[in-house]
Amino acid sequence: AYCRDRNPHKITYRLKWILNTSSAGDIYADAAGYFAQNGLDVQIRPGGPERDPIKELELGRAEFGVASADQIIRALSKGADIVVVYQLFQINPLQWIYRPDKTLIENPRDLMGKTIGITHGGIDENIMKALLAKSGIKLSEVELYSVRYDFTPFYQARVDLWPIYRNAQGPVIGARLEEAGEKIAYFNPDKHGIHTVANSVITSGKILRTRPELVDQFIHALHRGWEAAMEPSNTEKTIAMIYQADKNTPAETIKKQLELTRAFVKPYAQIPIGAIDASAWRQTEKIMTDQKLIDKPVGIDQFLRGTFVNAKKPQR
Amino acid sequence: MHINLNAIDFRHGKTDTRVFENTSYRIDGPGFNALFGPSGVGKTTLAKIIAGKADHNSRFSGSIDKEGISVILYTYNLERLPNWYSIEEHFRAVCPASAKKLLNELTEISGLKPVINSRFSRLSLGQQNRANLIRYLIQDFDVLIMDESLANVDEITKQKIILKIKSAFPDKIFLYISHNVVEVAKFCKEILVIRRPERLPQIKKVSGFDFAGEREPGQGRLEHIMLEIMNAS
Amino acid sequence: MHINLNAIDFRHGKTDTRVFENTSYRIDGPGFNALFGPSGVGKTTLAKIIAGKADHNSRFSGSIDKEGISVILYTYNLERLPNWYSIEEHFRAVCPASAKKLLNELTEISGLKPVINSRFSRLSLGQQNRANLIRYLIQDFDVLIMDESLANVDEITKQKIILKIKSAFPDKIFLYISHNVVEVAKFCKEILVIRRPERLPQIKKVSGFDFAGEREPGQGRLEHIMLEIMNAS
Amino acid sequence: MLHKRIYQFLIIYFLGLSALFIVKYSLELSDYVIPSPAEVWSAARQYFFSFFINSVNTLCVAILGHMISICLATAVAIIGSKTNWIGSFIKIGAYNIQAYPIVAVAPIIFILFGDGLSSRLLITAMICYFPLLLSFIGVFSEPVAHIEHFYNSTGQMTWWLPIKIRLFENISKLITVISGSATVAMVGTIVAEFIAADAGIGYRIRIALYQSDLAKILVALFLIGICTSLYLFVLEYSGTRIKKKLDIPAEGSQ
Amino acid sequence: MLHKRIYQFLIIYFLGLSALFIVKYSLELSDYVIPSPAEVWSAARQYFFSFFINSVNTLCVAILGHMISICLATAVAIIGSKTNWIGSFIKIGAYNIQAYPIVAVAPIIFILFGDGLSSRLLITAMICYFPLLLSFIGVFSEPVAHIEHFYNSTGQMTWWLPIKIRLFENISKLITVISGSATVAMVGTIVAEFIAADAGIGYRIRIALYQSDLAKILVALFLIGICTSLYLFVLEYSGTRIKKKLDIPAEGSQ
Ligand SMILES: Nc1ncnc2c1ncn2[C@@H]1O[C@H](COP(=O)(O)OP(=O)(O)OP(=O)(O)O)[C@@H](O)[C@H]1O
Ligand SMILES: Nc1ncnc2c1ncn2[C@@H]1O[C@H](COP(=O)(O)OP(=O)(O)OP(=O)(O)O)[C@@H](O)[C@H]1O
Ligand SMILES: [Mg+2]
Ligand SMILES: [Mg+2]
Repeated sequence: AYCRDRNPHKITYRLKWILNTSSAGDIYADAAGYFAQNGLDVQIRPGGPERDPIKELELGRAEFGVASADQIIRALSKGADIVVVYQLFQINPLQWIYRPDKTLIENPRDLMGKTIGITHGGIDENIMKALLAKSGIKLSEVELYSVRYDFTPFYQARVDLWPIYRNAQGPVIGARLEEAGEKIAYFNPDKHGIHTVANSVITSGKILRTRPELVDQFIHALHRGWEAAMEPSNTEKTIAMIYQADKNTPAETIKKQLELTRAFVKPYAQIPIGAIDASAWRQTEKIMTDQKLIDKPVGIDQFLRGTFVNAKKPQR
Repeated sequence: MHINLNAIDFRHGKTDTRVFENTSYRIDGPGFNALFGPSGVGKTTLAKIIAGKADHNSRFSGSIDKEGISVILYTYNLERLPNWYSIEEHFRAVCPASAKKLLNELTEISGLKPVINSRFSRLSLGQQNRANLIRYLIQDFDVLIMDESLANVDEITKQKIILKIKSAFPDKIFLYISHNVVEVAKFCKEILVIRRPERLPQIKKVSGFDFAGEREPGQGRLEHIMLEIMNAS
Repeated sequence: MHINLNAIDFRHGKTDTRVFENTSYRIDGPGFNALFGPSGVGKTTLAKIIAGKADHNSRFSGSIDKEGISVILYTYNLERLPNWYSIEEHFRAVCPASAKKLLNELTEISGLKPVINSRFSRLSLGQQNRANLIRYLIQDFDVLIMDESLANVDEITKQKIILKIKSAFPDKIFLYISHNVVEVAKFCKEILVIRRPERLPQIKKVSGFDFAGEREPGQGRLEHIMLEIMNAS
Repeated sequence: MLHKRIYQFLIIYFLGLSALFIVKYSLELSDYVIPSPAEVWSAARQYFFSFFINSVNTLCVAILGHMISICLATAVAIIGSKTNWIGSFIKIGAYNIQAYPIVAVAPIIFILFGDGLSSRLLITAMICYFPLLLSFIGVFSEPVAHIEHFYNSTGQMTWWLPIKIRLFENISKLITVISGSATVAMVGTIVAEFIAADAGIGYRIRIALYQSDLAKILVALFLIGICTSLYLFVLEYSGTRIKKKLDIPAEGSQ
Repeated sequence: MLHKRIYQFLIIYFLGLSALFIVKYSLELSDYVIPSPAEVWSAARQYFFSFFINSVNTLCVAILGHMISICLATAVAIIGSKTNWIGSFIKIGAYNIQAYPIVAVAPIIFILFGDGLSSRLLITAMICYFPLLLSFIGVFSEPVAHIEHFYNSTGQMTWWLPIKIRLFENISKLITVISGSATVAMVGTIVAEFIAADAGIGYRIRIALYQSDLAKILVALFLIGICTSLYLFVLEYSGTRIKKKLDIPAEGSQ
């Protein structure tokens, strides 16, 4: 364990993925000193598939973490003691990129006969399967293609649709294709009634019970960070902070990513950033139950403990 | 003190020819004895049988009784000393305290003094032979079998070494394997002439001159022994 | 046909002692000659110098002229034949067509016939020596240096082989390295006795009996040669 | 022999498993972090058969990849052991390519070879051949003076002969290395499947990993272990037979 | 020597790069499949320095991991080369663990060791030690009859002596293997960084891969190659020095 005995406010915040624009608010809160102002010494650490924030929480190596809804629900089904305290994306940024001049997709029925990239075992597989089921397309009527680290099969047009994170990878991959004069478009399952949740902030039930003030302070600072980062007038400042944390991405790209991120984090003026969309959580849970990823529903509502749970979402 | 070979039968692995067939022999009391016979007849094989080092795959029957003998060492001329020490360091590493003086004398007599600080791989063949033999001589043993251990050493040095061995170890058994009939006839007490399995007995005994440094054998005496050996083999 | 050593100076790598110092010698015409001298004196070293196989790290000066000689082979008793063939297959693999008959005779004389189908690692030491020597003899050469090549072979077989060599190769030069003074005196035409660098000349020549199978040397004659060799070395 | 191998593997596997459970219960970790024995057992019952089929599939590719690796390593080592410029160039080339992580060169491989069996085999071979190469270069670069002398002196040395001599001289080392590298072939195949394939046990592990399903991974590791032990045994057994056939003295270097 | 190594690496790298461009232009692949030379050049100019720092960081971890691997391999090989039950058990244990892909055991490693330097080193060592182990077991299992005979006969054989004898007898093979395995240490570190770290060139490759940026990967590969060549050279040079010091005859086995 870290030097928690010495300083109770020294905490670790484990991200789901590397530091990039998807954690704009986290970076902002840190760089702008919001954590420090709340008396917290937060260490933000990048994650990856092998470094699961939920496990880190349980092992006491982190106090807060970012995980995707499917990870969280799966962990809950196995008795992990975690609660959701903040939802980073209101709309799941997971989309499928395609070439509209070769593959025209206006509604899900157009997916029939297409080759669709999915990550076997990833949430995108479940989302796509749910969408196909919802649209009455049998699995045998599409070609599912197992996606791996590199995009070559899509580049070489052997696969028609390829899953990407719209806000993070979109501007990079898209730009690359557009540079070469290709037309691109994105297929968004959310538009077709599959509302799922992506990244959310979690902590352990034990921390919430024993140190609620810590959770408050942390979420408060984090929320300030996200609000500031999403504020259009702060764009330049935010970009600079992200670039400081992630020198691998040029500032212009970050700028594009930030705009897109804003559209996923705060799509509606009346819904606060970080609001927990309980219905999307339920739908995610249902998809996972239907596809036998979990034995039985976990009763997700009881684990949603954010400040803005169930904030009303406008009808689209 | 004796070694008794009883009805030894021996075939090497993968072969069907018997090297020994119902062979018996008794080596009695201490002394510098020779194993003699044409190349390929089975000297090395017999030596290994006596030392209990015969190949695992070989087929062996018969028995060996020993009395008053606990340690039998077998040394051969292809052995090497590891290269991490000089010869002197090697000697020191394997020399029991009681043999220090002996070691000194042996090094002196064998003419290894000038190269005592060299590594083994930098010695001439005969120097390698001698270095190897010496480290065996300073061990504790009752029987030492020397399989061509001095085959690559010049005759003058060889004689010095053999005489030293004979005087230093009057109560041990040596089995000296060599192809030099003069030398065998002159220095050995008993010569075990080994013959092809067709000829019985397979080991025939010839008494040697057993020269110990005092009285050089007369030419006639030596020739007689050599003739006997030749006839036997 | 001659080999001329001119003012040879030689030190092994990492050592400062000269093995040869301003040494000259001339080997003239064909014949079965010996390199003789106490162990460690430099026979192997000289042989390798003549064969052009001296160690890279050694320091060497002087020159060697040759006339009528193009191929010098050097063979020594530690050489091994690869284990993938039997001895016979090995012989066949390296035997030029013209040497087939010779090969047959050599195999016969050397007594290797019974083990001709064995692998090298299954031979006795003397058998290994002979197998190795034979494959050299069937090669094309002008000079063959045999460094203790027959050291582990019995005297009877050795004599047969040497006599065969002498009759089969009357116009080649052999340099035979051995520690057996009787043998050297009896079979060799010229004995190059090598001595420590302190003694000059470092190579002294003694004429041997050069026995070729016809007329056995008388005891006196042989002893005289042996005495000369002993005095020289 | 075989049952001994399997037996030893089982001991190791269950020791590891027990250690994991001890960690779980002493730190009071949830089933998500480390699955409970019951969950592992049920995963085993549920997936054993299909994972087994997958493992056998992987094993087949591994065997093929292993053969390719051996050929590749032999070829590169033979050239690389020559002391000329080309030899040292090839050696450095082989070494440098090895220093690149497969994940980094995988895109290039896919561009060049598509994503069928050939890419999978290539990745397997690339991972597996290097340990072999190292030993082979070590063996092939070291002259066996007492044997090679004859061929060098008499001008009968061919390009190939020193290789053959050194190979024979070190056959038991090489057999040890080759049979041991079976496990590398296995792991290479799994990695290849992990990156590239949609079949084989590596692919199943990847899915389990995305789903944080350690229970499935443990079942997969069990089957991988069994398959590896099996293949290892077959190779070691063949090695012993070959040594006998080639009449390699049991005692070692003669 | 050093400049020769670097020189050879450059040739190889630029040959590879040219091949890639030839594929690109002959198949008319667009810049997103294989980047254009201009793009690679601009990536090089932009990232060379920061990637260089990262590569040096990686190299340092690789060197540390390599040392650990050598120790680990030596220890396991010494035990594994003994012919008793424990020896064969340890050997099988080592082999079986090796058969598990790092990615599959990584979650367990992270559970047990957290994600500091220790996990990174452990993964590096696990990847790197096995090729060493194979050669070491090969060497340590094979008796050197002509040397060991004396110690066996006279009862002076200790547990350690045969190891020492076989080590000395095969020192040049072992040096070849150890210096060659430097590249495996490098790749092991990169893989460890790929899965675990937030520093080092492996981490940069992972990001580049995520962004599908082959140009950056090519720059990274260049720097990895340079670092590897450097380390390789240092090891080979030390190896030559050691051999000289130990007075290993150049001719080979005497
Ligand atoms: N490992 C083996 N496998 C099969 N046959 C063998 C083996 N070792 C030796 N032989 C054969 O056994 C016989 C006796 O061999 P041995 O080595 O005992 O002879 P030796 O009398 O010592 O001969 P030398 O004087 O040449 O050393 C020989 O004919 C030899 O070919
Ligand atoms: N590689 C070497 N490095 C250093 N010194 C060596 C080396 N080889 C031999 N010597 C030394 O050089 C001298 C001559 O050795 P050489 O092998 O020529 O002797 P030799 O006359 O053949 O002896 P032997 O009859 O014992 O074979 C010896 O004193 C020996 O110690
Ligand atoms: Mg013998
Ligand atoms: Mg010599």
